[in-house]
Amino acid sequence: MPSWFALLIFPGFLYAVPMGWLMLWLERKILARLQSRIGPPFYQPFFDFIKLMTKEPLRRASGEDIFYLLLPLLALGATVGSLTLLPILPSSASAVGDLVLFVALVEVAPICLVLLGFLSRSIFGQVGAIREATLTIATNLPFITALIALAYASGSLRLMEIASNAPLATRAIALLALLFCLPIKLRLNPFSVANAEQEIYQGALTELDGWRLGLWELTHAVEWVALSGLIASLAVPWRSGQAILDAILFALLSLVLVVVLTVIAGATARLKLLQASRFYWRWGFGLALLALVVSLFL
Amino acid sequence: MSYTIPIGPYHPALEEPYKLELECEGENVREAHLQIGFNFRAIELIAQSRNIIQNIALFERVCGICSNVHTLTYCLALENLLGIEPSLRAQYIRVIVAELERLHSHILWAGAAAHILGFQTLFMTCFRLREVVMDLLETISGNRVNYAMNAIGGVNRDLTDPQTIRDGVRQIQKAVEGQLLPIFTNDPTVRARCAGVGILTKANAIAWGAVGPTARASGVAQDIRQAQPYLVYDRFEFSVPVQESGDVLARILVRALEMVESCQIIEQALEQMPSGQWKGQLFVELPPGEAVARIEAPRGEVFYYIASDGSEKPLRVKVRTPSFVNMPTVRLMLKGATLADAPLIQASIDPCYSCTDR
Amino acid sequence: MEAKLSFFVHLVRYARGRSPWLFHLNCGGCNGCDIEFLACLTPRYDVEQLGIRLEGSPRHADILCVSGPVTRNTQAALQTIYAQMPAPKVVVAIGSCPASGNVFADSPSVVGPLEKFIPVDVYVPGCPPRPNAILEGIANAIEQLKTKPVTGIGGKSHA
Amino acid sequence: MNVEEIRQTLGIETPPSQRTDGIWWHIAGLNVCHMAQYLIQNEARLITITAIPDGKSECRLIYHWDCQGQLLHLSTLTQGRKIDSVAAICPAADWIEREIHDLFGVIFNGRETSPLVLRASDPSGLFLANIPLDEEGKE
Repeated sequence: MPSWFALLIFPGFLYAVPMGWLMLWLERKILARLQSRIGPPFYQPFFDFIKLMTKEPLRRASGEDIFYLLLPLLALGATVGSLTLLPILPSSASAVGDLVLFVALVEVAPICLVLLGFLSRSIFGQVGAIREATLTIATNLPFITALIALAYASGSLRLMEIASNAPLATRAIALLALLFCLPIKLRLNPFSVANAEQEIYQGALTELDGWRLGLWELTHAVEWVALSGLIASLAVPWRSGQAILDAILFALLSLVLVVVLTVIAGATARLKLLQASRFYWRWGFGLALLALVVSLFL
Repeated sequence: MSYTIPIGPYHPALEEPYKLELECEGENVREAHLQIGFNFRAIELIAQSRNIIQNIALFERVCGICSNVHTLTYCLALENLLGIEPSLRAQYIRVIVAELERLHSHILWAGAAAHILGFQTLFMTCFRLREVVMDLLETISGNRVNYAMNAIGGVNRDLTDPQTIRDGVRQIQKAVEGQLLPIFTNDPTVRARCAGVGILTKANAIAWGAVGPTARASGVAQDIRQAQPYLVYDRFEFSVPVQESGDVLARILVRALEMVESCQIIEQALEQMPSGQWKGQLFVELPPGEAVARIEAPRGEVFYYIASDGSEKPLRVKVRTPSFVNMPTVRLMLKGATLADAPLIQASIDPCYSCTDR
Repeated sequence: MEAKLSFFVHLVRYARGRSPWLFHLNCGGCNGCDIEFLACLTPRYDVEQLGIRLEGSPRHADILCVSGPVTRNTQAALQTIYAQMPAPKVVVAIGSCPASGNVFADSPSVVGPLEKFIPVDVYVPGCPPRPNAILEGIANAIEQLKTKPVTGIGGKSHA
Repeated sequence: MNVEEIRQTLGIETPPSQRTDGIWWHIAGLNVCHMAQYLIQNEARLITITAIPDGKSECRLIYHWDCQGQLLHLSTLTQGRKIDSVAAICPAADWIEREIHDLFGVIFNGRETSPLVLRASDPSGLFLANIPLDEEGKE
């Protein structure tokens, strides 16, 4: 399958953007149902985006706007790029699908967010940026260790080969460790520390308005697709060989993950920065290390 | 890295304008400065230019959460000055409304605390429960927020439907014991955020004259309802929950246990309530002199002082609200806390800035 | 071209009506209105089903909900926050205080009413208004939001 | 708490008046620091201080104490609108004195009173009839 197809159609923009919106909606809807409310209609994130893009933002110091445009676009592009590496369809895996590249691309969005926070010159933006940076470091230790365990166990850095070859024990433990990392990477409870509204407003996003915020919301939607997609695509070794069937399986599995993450988020309070970091160093890293040990000795 | 972070006057964790300036070292708070006065409406000054009946409506609006305790204390102070006592039925109705208001205030506070903890589901649970109390108060008074129940020497409305109140209170007690208490005490993330955070020592609580749940969570067993019973509080059996640890969790527990006690007081009051006269009397002028009254409001002791020169307008009304004395203790609690704890700690005393500023 | 443009304008107006984000500002009120406003978000009233969200930053908001009689100490913050909101924006005055000063009208530290400082689009009277009245006020505000000029992506004018 | 004991310790000559809402006592030249020290030693809690303008130039201050459930109201007059501060002895008085300074312009000897409910630029003494706040924003 040509790479433009992966980038633009599946699992790229044409799939990722509506899917991201669907996930954002699902998150809000499930939370609402948990709280015995009705919740927003399914087209909500789309209208939010349209509205934000057409607000009249306030004027900024000249030359600054280019960063507000470039950083979210960079984050968006990198995240969609990471999505195209996922081993969803058997045919797309041969050429690309490198684990190292995936990790590099998935980290672009948090770095852009940290930069946006510092760029805002607001104290809340900066504290949010510091928190985001701290948490990115805290969570990447288990994240990368778990991926190394998978790569070692399957003897390859290619995501497709990992997906099909990783032994069951390593796969289960490593994926659990990866799942642990998702709430922090998606800034969900109990680890929504970097965007803790009641402490520092929206963190790095506090000073963004109109399209500047809209672009970032879009990036965040695609982040959901990419990160849940990583686990969804690595969870099942089996591929039917028929592109549509595999894609549907992948999409459904991703949505299940959204449900799981949202239910956890709905049943917890927000932890503190130190508590969150400690959790990741102890449990997240412990689990990832276990996966590594299992992959080494089994 | 050292910096000063301003929380407020407008901030998502604050329902009302108020400013907390935190000098931080990294995520740790080194010193906190409090600034109030954003809600200052000079209510005591306006009260001097209105007659005593108009002032009931004015004092109802000192605070929109505990509106009833203000009119109640004001009327009690006027009754002290006039040397009259309301009928027994009126006193029971006042107790029931006051305790329902305590339930409302505590549930609301639990919701606000959950909101600050980022625990949206618990926030919604609390607010759903709050609607039950609001319905009961509406059944009694016809209003959701400013009940306008108190009159000089009585109440403005009779309580005609005790069974609805009884059913509602039982439902609330069940929910508090079955949902709120377990979540607040057992949820690991809530515990992690609240235990050992924002400690106010007993010595400090006494020195700064803290009142209400804030003092009781620091081991100061002080409740006006038992120390100097007003209305008919000496006729009920209830205990005053006290915790020793002085942290946020203790303040949560004290309030949660108080809710259960309030439910029981209401049940007893409904049981004992005699029939008879409940209406207030019309007084236009006050005798010259001065009087005070104090009651145990949801947040602690409310104190009113009234001086009169014999005209229809009071010479001076002094309103001392519980938040006014509890607020300065926030500074002590904040020292050494982390930035993330700050909103929770300031909320843990259940601050009311419209009360503090007046 | 004309038809495309009109479709775009319709879409934007529709999206605005479906996604109004609120910012709440207490200008020295007594909490009564503020808590009733908060009650609108909660299970019995649940404004989120209309796409409404309460935002922590005025920069993200479309509708400014003001309660309280505007005291001297909050007046400056009120004007700053109004200026921080990106257009199109509407203002809802919740309760009697921002409309008239209510019982605080003759206080020396109250400088209201609100319309002295910022334009008010919708008044919700009551002391405090019930949540359903507040909801009706917000619904009115949404209708006004829809009629404001439509601009293109990045705020360039189209109409 | 024994009224007679307070009377002897503080060296007061006038008798108190006992009413349902506590013991009321007006003492012309009360040594407030002495009073605060003594009452706090005896585990009394300062509820608040009420200020009432007395004539054109003075203020009457009533110190409301809770002595183990019993209310005690000790009032005294300022001298030249000045009185000793008790905030150093009784931290609870800190905000109370600041507020009285804002509203009645009473000066508390021995402490700084930064504005509490007014702004730093406002004149103190809002309650003293017709001291206008600045009119900015009123136009």
